[in-house]
Amino acid sequence: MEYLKIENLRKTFGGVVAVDNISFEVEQGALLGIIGPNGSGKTTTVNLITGFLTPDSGKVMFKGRDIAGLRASKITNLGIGRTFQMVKPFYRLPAFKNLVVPLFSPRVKRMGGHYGEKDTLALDILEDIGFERDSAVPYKPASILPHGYLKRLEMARVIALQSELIVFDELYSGLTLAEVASISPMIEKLIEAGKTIIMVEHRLKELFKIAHRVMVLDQGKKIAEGSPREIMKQPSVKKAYLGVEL
Amino acid sequence: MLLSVLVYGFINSVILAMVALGFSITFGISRVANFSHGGFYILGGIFTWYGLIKLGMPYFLSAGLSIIIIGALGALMYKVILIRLRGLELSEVIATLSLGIVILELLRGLGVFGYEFRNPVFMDGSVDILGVGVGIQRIIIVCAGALLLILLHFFVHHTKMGLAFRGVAQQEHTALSVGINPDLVSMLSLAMGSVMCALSAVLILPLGVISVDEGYDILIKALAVCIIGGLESTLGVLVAAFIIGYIEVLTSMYISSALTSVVPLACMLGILLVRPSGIFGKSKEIEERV
Amino acid sequence: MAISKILSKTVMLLVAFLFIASQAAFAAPAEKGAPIIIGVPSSFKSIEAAEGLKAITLAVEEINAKGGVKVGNEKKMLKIESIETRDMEPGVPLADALLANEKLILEKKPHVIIQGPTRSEVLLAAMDLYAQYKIPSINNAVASKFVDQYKSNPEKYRHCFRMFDGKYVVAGLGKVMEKMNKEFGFKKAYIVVQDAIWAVGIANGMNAWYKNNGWEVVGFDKYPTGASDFSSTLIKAKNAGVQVVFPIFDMPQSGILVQQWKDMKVPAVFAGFISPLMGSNAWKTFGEKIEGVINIVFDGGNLPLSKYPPAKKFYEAYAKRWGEMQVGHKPAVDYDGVYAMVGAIERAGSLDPDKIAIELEKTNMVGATGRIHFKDHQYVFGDDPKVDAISVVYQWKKGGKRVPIYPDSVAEGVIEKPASMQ
Amino acid sequence: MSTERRKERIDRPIKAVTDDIFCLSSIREIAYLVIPRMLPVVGLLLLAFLVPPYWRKVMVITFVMGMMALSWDFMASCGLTSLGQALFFALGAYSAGAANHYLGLPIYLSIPLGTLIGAVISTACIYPTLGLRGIYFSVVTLIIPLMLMRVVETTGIFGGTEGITGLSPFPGIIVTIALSMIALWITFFGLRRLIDSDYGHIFVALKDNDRAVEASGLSIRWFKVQAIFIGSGICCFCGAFMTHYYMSIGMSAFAVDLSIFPIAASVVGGMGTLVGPLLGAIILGPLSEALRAFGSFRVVIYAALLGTFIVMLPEGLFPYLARKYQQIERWVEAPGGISED
Repeated sequence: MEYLKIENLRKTFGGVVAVDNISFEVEQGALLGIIGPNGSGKTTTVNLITGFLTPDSGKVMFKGRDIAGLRASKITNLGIGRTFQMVKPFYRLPAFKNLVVPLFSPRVKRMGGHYGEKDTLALDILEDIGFERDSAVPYKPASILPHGYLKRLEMARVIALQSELIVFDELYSGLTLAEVASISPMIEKLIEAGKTIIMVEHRLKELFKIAHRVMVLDQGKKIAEGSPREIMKQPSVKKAYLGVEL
Repeated sequence: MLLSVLVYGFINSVILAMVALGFSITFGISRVANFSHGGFYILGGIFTWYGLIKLGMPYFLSAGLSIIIIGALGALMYKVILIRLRGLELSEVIATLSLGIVILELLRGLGVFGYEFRNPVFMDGSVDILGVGVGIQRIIIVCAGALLLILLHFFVHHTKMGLAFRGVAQQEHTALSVGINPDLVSMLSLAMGSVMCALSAVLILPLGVISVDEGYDILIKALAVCIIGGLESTLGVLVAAFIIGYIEVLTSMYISSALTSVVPLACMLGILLVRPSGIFGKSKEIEERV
Repeated sequence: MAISKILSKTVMLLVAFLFIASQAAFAAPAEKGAPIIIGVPSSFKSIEAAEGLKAITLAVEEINAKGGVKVGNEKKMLKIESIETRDMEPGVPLADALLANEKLILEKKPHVIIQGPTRSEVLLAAMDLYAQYKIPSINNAVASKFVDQYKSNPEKYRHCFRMFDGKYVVAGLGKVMEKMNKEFGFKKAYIVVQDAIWAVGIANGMNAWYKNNGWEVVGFDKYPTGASDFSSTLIKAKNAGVQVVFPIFDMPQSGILVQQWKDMKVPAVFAGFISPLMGSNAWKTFGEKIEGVINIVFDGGNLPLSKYPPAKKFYEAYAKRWGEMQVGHKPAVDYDGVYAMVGAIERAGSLDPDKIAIELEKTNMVGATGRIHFKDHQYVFGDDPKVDAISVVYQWKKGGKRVPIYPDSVAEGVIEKPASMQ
Repeated sequence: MSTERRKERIDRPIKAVTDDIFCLSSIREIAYLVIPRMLPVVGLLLLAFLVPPYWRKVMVITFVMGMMALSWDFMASCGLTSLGQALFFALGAYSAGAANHYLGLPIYLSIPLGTLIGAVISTACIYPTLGLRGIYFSVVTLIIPLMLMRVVETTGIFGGTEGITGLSPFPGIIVTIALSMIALWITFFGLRRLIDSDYGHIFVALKDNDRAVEASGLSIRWFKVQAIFIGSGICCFCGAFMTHYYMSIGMSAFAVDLSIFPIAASVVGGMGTLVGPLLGAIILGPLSEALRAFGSFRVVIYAALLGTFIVMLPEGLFPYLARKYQQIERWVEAPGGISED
């Protein structure tokens, strides 16, 4: 039984085919990178998998069950967590209270393993992810936190949810090199802990360092898949990215 | 019977479409939901009435002037009030709604009630269409409605101004970067919506009377049509107007005239349950920007 | 920036001022002494209520000009305190209209109330209020339920009186239908009414009347207040070959019904109640389109009846003071109401509400509407102004004349078929 | 640019580090904190019982409207900006009225039952529109009560246009005013506690970012249903209360005025603060009473006030006053000038 298997996924928006019959598989514990130029359907694919969009046709098999078309919250509770490209914190709540919301989810209740006050727990998670516990940062409203922290907050949410399959949607965008360098080890740590990860990314250099496999999308179609090394050599990838054949 | 349903349903639908068009155009371009629509509508009617009856102006002059005044009022409303609230949807709604109430209740307070507030029809008499007697005013409305739609289509698709309008409607920031002033376009869109509103008032009000309560009714009707059709889609408004228009006439003819206003609203709820964004609206459900 | 600061300060000041003003209103002085206060709580944004108030004012001015009201040994002047209840406007909660009534009662301390709320449901709720504060009142909402509510507890509601009842419309128009049946052989009718409690009540009464008298009622359509397209009714009426359309409307839009009637060339007589066609101005507004329409004036005094001088006298006095009357109900009965109330006060010799109520029940006087006397706290309407109060049915005829055709005691002409039927 | 002046705002020294921590060292400073919190409670208590009888009635209505405003503000801070609070009010009123009239339940049962049934029906009525957001939701909520009003009018259920009269009254004005005041304070403090609880944070999150709530494994539809149940329940209580207060129920319970008032109170007082709507209601209630003499112009003044506030002082009175109270403002020289926005 495959862990995650996507079959002939298709989604159109008023005549524009955003995702065109994409199929791929992800093994448990693997890190799949999805790359492609702007408008190639990466984020749509993520939305289709995580239930934020309903596919026109096709299947999303997760642990042998077709989850295509289920509500996003339901899919989240099945163990697929995601982050957003545009950060989506709860601006009016303090940073640590942002994590209280996922801690209310049925999944966390069912999984158990978390004891004690939600606040303490939230602070623990934030500390792990790089919020200095003794500073005022975790207590500040999310509206005044800098971008880097908000990205971490996104990550913290999927950690709080104890998701087993995590989909990062352009996690690295807008981050400095130093910030990327501090986040990458955390992703490796997640892999070590047995999580499966799908990363949609533009920053190829950083992605290729940690990805096991990479899939390339162009205009809604899958044009290549393979190990990072193979992908780098593919001429069609270069064409898709740079618009010239080399 | 069936023929009369056909004819009167058509007229009813055109009237609804004209009432709703002003609202939908403004919203489609500038995302401003002009809740003072009903107020403008009645104000347009009362200005025409005042010029015609009290000042003794010719009909077309008084009507033309009131349309211009209402258009200017729409622009002024943007310039003075809405420009401070851009992007705050709720505040825009509250501001325009309260302006509409101010206009309507002020008219009521100044004595706009009773039976004398009535614009005469353009042309008296009636003709037979498919064997059904129809007043000439209604036929004028249908013709004017069709003409208006054609002009509107031409304006939006074949003029520079229309291009700018579509640009702002699609992506305000991009439009800004290619030298379109979104504030100006928004202001013009409000003026245009208001002109449309006053125009429909001038055309339609001779069929009824100018009363303050009519103003609230018109707002509700316009909203219902726009919601069913999808707020920003002109085609949607047209289709929705025909759906509601015919449902109203059918209800009144075959079920009960008392239910004429309930059934369309119930339809609206039903449609929303199936298609939350209206028939032609872009999906407003939870989803990412593609 | 600076301007908005100043503006926001201005707003603050305004709020503060209004707040203080509102607080100052706590200490509304309750004037004691001289005049008898007549309370008029009504929704004056309905033209009937507004003209009713004018008629009340007229009566008060007449009485004051003659030196006022004799209460015991004292002559007292009359004073009107009106309050806008807004109850005719949609969007106004019942509670608000009641609060306005209560404010009038508590702050202006009226001795009596004339006209009262416009909407029937407000009157029904306000009756409790008038009973609680013991204020003799003669009200003018048309719904038939008044009598039921009064009878449910005559002791409690002993201060509440009412002028016109919708059932008299059925009685009056029934006679007119009978005439038309006899003269033209009409027996097919179509009922179309405004969806309001009083109108539907009258229509139901008329429906029963038709059934009992062997007429065929082809259709019964209710239109929500504010409707402005009546084509479906007219088409159905035309197809069924209806001879009489019976409308009951008091909304301004109902004038369109007649307009469409002409446009669609429906060969039927309009006989009923359409308020926009009531006044003398209607001919100016609608022109010849309304020729042949038969309309009922609820209170006979609102027409210048040449065969009943008091009505003509009132009509002309009103026209002199306020201009031509434009409505068919309220002014005349309100005018009579003031005189009935004043008579009761004079007979009672005091302002004690219980005594006034007892005397009011015994009222028997000549008024603009006919002879005013009460049964079940309700004016009695009949056929002869010398015996009871009357409603008058008239027909619009060529040249914009309103010719009374019923009751016979005041009729000045006969029913004619409209042009579309000839 | 030469030297210009700029306005400097400094927190009063009593406030330290965060919003919640203060350094108190004298009675004066304790009073500084306590008085503004005690003033409304004590003030209203005194006002309610000292004013002349007619104004007591006004107070009752003000309190009820205060609850309506609180409910609106709560729903608005969950991202559900309704333009139709009258719907909830009317459903509560009709439920209680029906329970009292048809089932003959006594007043102490009909009000709670009416509240509960009303809230359930309200939630069911709003459920189809939950897929809508922002203005779409507002527009539909504006229309639903008008539609139901017409349904009652045409079908004649629950007395149709006449309504139901002769419902059981409250024992007396003192009981009524006490009850309404207690209910108001319970609503106010209850909602405030709710919003500050972890559970309440989900409602805050709902407005800030509903997609992220979905991505947190919580169904936004389910939580919106809960928010509407709570919000409409409060309005239903108001409706049930007023029904018995006026001993009658009619179509006018759906009136638009009832939808506008809570919004006006919230806008004037300050949206999203809970204290604001309360303040707004306490100002607007008596004010609209004082304006009664203006007849139709009352509504004009009212709407104009609403519009003026939303444009000129969008934050509302309460945040404005709170800032004035908590901060020292002074003009300081700004060498080199400052740029005006």
